[in-house]
Amino acid sequence: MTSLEKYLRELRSSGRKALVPYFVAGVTPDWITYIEAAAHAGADAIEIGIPFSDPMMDGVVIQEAALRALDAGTNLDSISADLSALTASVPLIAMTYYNIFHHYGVERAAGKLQSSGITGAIVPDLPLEEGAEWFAACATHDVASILLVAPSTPNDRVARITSATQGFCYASARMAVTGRSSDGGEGGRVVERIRQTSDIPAYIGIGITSPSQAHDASMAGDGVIVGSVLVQAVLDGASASEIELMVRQFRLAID
Amino acid sequence: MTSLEKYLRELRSSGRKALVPYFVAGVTPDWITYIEAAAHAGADAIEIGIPFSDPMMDGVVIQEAALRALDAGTNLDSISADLSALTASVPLIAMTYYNIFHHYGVERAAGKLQSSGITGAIVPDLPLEEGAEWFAACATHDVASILLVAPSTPNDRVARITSATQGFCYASARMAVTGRSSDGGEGGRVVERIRQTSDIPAYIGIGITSPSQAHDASMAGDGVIVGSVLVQAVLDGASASEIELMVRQFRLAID
Amino acid sequence: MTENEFMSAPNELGHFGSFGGRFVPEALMPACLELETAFVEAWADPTFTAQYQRVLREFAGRPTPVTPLRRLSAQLGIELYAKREDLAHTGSHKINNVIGQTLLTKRMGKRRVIAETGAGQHGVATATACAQMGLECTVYMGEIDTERQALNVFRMELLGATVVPVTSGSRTLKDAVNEAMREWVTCVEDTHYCLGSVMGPHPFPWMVREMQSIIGHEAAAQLNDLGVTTPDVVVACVGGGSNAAGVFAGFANTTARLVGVEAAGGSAVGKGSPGVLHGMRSLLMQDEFGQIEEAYSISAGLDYPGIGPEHAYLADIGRAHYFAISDEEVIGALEVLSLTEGIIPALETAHAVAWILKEVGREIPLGSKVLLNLSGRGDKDVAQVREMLRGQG
Amino acid sequence: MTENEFMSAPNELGHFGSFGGRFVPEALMPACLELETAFVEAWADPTFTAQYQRVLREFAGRPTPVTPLRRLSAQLGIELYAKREDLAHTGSHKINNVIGQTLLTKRMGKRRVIAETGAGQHGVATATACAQMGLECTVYMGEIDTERQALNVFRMELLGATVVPVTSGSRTLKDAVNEAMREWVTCVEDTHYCLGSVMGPHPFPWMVREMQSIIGHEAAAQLNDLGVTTPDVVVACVGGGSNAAGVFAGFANTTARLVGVEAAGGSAVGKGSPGVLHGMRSLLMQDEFGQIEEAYSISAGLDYPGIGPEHAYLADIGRAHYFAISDEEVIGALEVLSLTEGIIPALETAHAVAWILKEVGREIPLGSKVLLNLSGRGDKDVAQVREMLRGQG
Ligand SMILES: Cc1ncc(COP(=O)(O)O)c(C=O)c1O
Ligand SMILES: Cc1ncc(COP(=O)(O)O)c(C=O)c1O
Repeated sequence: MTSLEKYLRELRSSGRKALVPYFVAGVTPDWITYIEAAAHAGADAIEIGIPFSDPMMDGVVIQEAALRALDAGTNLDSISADLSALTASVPLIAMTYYNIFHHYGVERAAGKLQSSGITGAIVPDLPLEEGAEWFAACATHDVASILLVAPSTPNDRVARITSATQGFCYASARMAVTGRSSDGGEGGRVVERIRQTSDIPAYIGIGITSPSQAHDASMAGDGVIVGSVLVQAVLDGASASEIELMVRQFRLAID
Repeated sequence: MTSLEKYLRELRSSGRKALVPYFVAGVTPDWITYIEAAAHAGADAIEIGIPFSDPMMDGVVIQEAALRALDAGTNLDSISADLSALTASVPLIAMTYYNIFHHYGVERAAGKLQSSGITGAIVPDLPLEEGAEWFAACATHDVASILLVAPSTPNDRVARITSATQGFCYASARMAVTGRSSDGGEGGRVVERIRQTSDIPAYIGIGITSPSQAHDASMAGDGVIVGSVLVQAVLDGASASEIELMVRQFRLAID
Repeated sequence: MTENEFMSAPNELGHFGSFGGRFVPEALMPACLELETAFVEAWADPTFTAQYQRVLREFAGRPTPVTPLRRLSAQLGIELYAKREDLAHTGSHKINNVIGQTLLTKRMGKRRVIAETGAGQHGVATATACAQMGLECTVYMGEIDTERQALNVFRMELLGATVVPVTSGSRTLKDAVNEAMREWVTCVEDTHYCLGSVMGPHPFPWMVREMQSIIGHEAAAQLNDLGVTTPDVVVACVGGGSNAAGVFAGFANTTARLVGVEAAGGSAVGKGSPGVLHGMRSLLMQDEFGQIEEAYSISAGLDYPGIGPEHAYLADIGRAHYFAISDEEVIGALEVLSLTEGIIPALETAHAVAWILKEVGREIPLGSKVLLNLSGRGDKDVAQVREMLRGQG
Repeated sequence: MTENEFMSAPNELGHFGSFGGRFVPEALMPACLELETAFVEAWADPTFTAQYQRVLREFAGRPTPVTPLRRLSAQLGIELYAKREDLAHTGSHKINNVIGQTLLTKRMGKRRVIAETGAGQHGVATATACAQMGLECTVYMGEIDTERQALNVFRMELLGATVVPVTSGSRTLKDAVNEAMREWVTCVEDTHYCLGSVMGPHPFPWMVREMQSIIGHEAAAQLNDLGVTTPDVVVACVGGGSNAAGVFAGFANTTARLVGVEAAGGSAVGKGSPGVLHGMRSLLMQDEFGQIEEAYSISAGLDYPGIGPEHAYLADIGRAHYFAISDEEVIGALEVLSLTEGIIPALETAHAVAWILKEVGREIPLGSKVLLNLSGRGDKDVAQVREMLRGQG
């Protein structure tokens, strides 16, 4: 069991719902301050988006942030360098598209994550069937490979995914890319189907944009992932303390 | 034998080469004065172009004149009316395209020519094969139907054309539409071929633009037809006396 | 080349009834006679017709299919089929005629071709065939049309043709024909005039019809394969009338009703009277003194004040019927065919479509089997249609 | 659908050697699996393949001919043949694939189709097939492309499609694919994503190749009829690689040399390295950190930074060879083919022509029998070429 999973299982045992905010690395020169702020506000783990030119699973908000980060010259090496200045001690999870790791070299990339203090990775365009190499590299470097289950995933696949995912299982709340949201989504039903196959912690994400949505999701799952709404605030020029306030509101809603 | 042919044969017998200037009817309000002027200057017959919208055998100069005449409302009736004011006594020959007569009604059209004092007609797009109706109407009204022979006409056709043409036979000096000219053309050879089949007077036309060309042509044929160069002068605003001067130069050249 | 009761050869003067003939300057008469002889010989020569058919197959994409227009049929309550000349190389039926005439040009030992064009379809087709066969090519095009259809001018130039803007008269198609005839006089020796429709002096109306009759003969066989022995109605648009003549030729001696659809602004049958122009006696739009009127149509290819003499004859004897469609009706028809069948027709063709849409339940009884000759594709017209729809909306 | 040694089916993961696969978000995985099953069943069902072939024949004008390019052959000293996809309905090979996929859409009981498009060729083809079959259609197109290709946008709209300008990223083809994938996630239930080339996640590269292989199979038989048992070289341009894959499929297990010609500015084989994009592992143009680079080519259809995975594999094992042609070489080739053969090719196709012109006597020995896949017609490009030639003076 990876360190991340151990940590998150203990968190669940303690009765605490996990809050996982998401930020795009490099979106501003001082993006690290958002990570610090979120940690301060009670985040249990933080997703760090590594920008990719073609973010197929992301909506306009995260696309825009990724573009800004890329324009600023962000890459795996620069992110690693930036992270060395991080003081908060919170589990970090990388989120990006497979080509970033593939091109960097999977072994080298997993090592880089580890040396940067990142203990988990979400690669939405890398399905179970194609992941063997990456999963092996992650295993070597104590990086949890976190897989997603979608509302459309049939039951037999859910079982295979939950038996392979590490850290937690990402329950996609809706058939959509990041950032879209109006209703509560189907996260609860996805979590139920995950639980029928495994006792891995199940976190709900995709389209959770308000504290009340987060509250509902936390009733169903073991944790919630909150991305676009924070990234939008960053794009709009929010200060680190404003971000801290936002994260704190989500914290309150799920406690 | 039509009156026109009788007249032209007598002219030839008298040893005089025929000069046949061409003008577009209606090109100016006082176009009749050009006819008078040409008659004064020694024209033996005058071709009167009845303007047609699509003058397939005419070059740019005569096209332009026809267009002006049409814009001014010229038609067979108006021409006839204008001609009633003519004082000069010179044979008149209509030159136009078949649709003008066809649409007017061939019988009615030939009658109109006759009543206008016109005794010959050249219809370049009406070949031997299609002319029966028109030729018959002309015969009724003592209008000579004048046919053309082209450099390309084969000998057997020349024979058929010369046996049908009345008044004179029009020897086309070149394979071209009216108005074009640089060399002397092939008029002489065409006349020779006409003479091998008939003793009808043979006049050379198409592209005769200078007195010296007219002189050469008159050496070969029994007469010359001069069109575009006069029409151009009219378009350029020449006065009747200027036209008279021009025609006189042609007269001198062929005498 | 079977002997038909209807649409057989004209008489030796090129007459279809009282229409047709050869009203050309004497200078062109030998060329017309030479052409007639050459055509008659070639058309009877299996080597020539095989070559013609081979080039059409290998180069031009024949046979073009007959497409059952199933969705539109269901909507209209008829059985509608389209003969797809839009799929022929260069985008319309024009190529059939042009390939026949350029092959004939080579057979006659001439090295050069001239042609007239309106919108440029026939010009592009001629330039295309000349490029393929290595013939020199000059195309006469009204100056106004060269401006309106600048891209087609460029297309012809890419294909190696010289495009000469005609500045006389109305500077459109009618004048381009005049000019091509004038020029032909000067170069008949080594140059063939490749006329673009079933018009002009004999043998053109007959020859072009024969060279287009492959449309009708193919369609008849293809309909038969689709279970339609004889269609009830055969419909084609009519400018000069070559696509109509071509498709009619396959059905002239059946019970099929033959319908030609003219543009209201170029309706020689509807508004014309007998007259002589461009070497033929036919129906023409003309004023009280026999001056030829300007045609006006939304579709450049129907923008002609006359009609081929054989059509005048077929109208006269009642074997074919001609109707006119106004510009306003055309755009809607183009939209309907595009939307329901995935085929954007040429504006010319859209006249025939419009007539069908309008006449189902009237001239076309419900349940009829109808063959539409889809004479060309609309790509050339899309910019124009866009402007017009913008103007409306 | 015979089993070939080369160009047989990929393995169950959709791998061609180390390329291909199915790199999609979990949400799309079931749709890809469903599509694979549906395709495998349909493709083995004679009723389906007969229907596919019937629509291609009746509606799209297949078979397209093979044209011997006699004049150019004589000039070059080779035997050159062209497979005429330019004569297919909508003007390129794109229709073959689209008809297969839209029929499959109906068979899967879906009512709607989405597609990406660059210049608009695949979009127009998709809109066309949807109109013909009565399917709803939405096309994603980079905002910049909607401006550059406004007429194609209008064409799609005439055909009833909704065109959505994509404003993300570089606002061109690559982003249109991203956006179509994003949208597909939200509507997989009732919507099929009709990908336009042999790219994307399994089964697309395989399925599209199969649906384009009719090109190669027809061509092989037609060449045989022309006395060419096996060509020495088969040449096609490569954007995603669908027309190349289609024609290669007919010759993969012969001695023919297979040549794909990329645009120098979109040369995934020449300048790319293995990577993962748009659901596939293939060769991609990317920077040192794996960010995908913008392609740039004079021809919108080759303006793609990747290549289909099967091509990456064929390059890898040396069964096919890929070369790049610069923008400058393309215009000249377009002019040569237009002038000598009367066929104005698409700018995409002109890359393949340019390679032939350049390599005769080098990569192509004199006397070789060469098959050019003439993937599309140049009408769509004529305005652009005109501007460029004017720019040159
Ligand atoms: C597509 C199409 N249809 C019809 C016509 C009209 O010609 P015709 O009446 O000779 O068939 C044209 C002429 O350009 C055309 O392009
Ligand atoms: C005519 C033509 N050829 C080639 C291509 C490139 O696509 P592919 O490589 O999939 O054949 C396109 C794409 O739009 C095209 O329009």
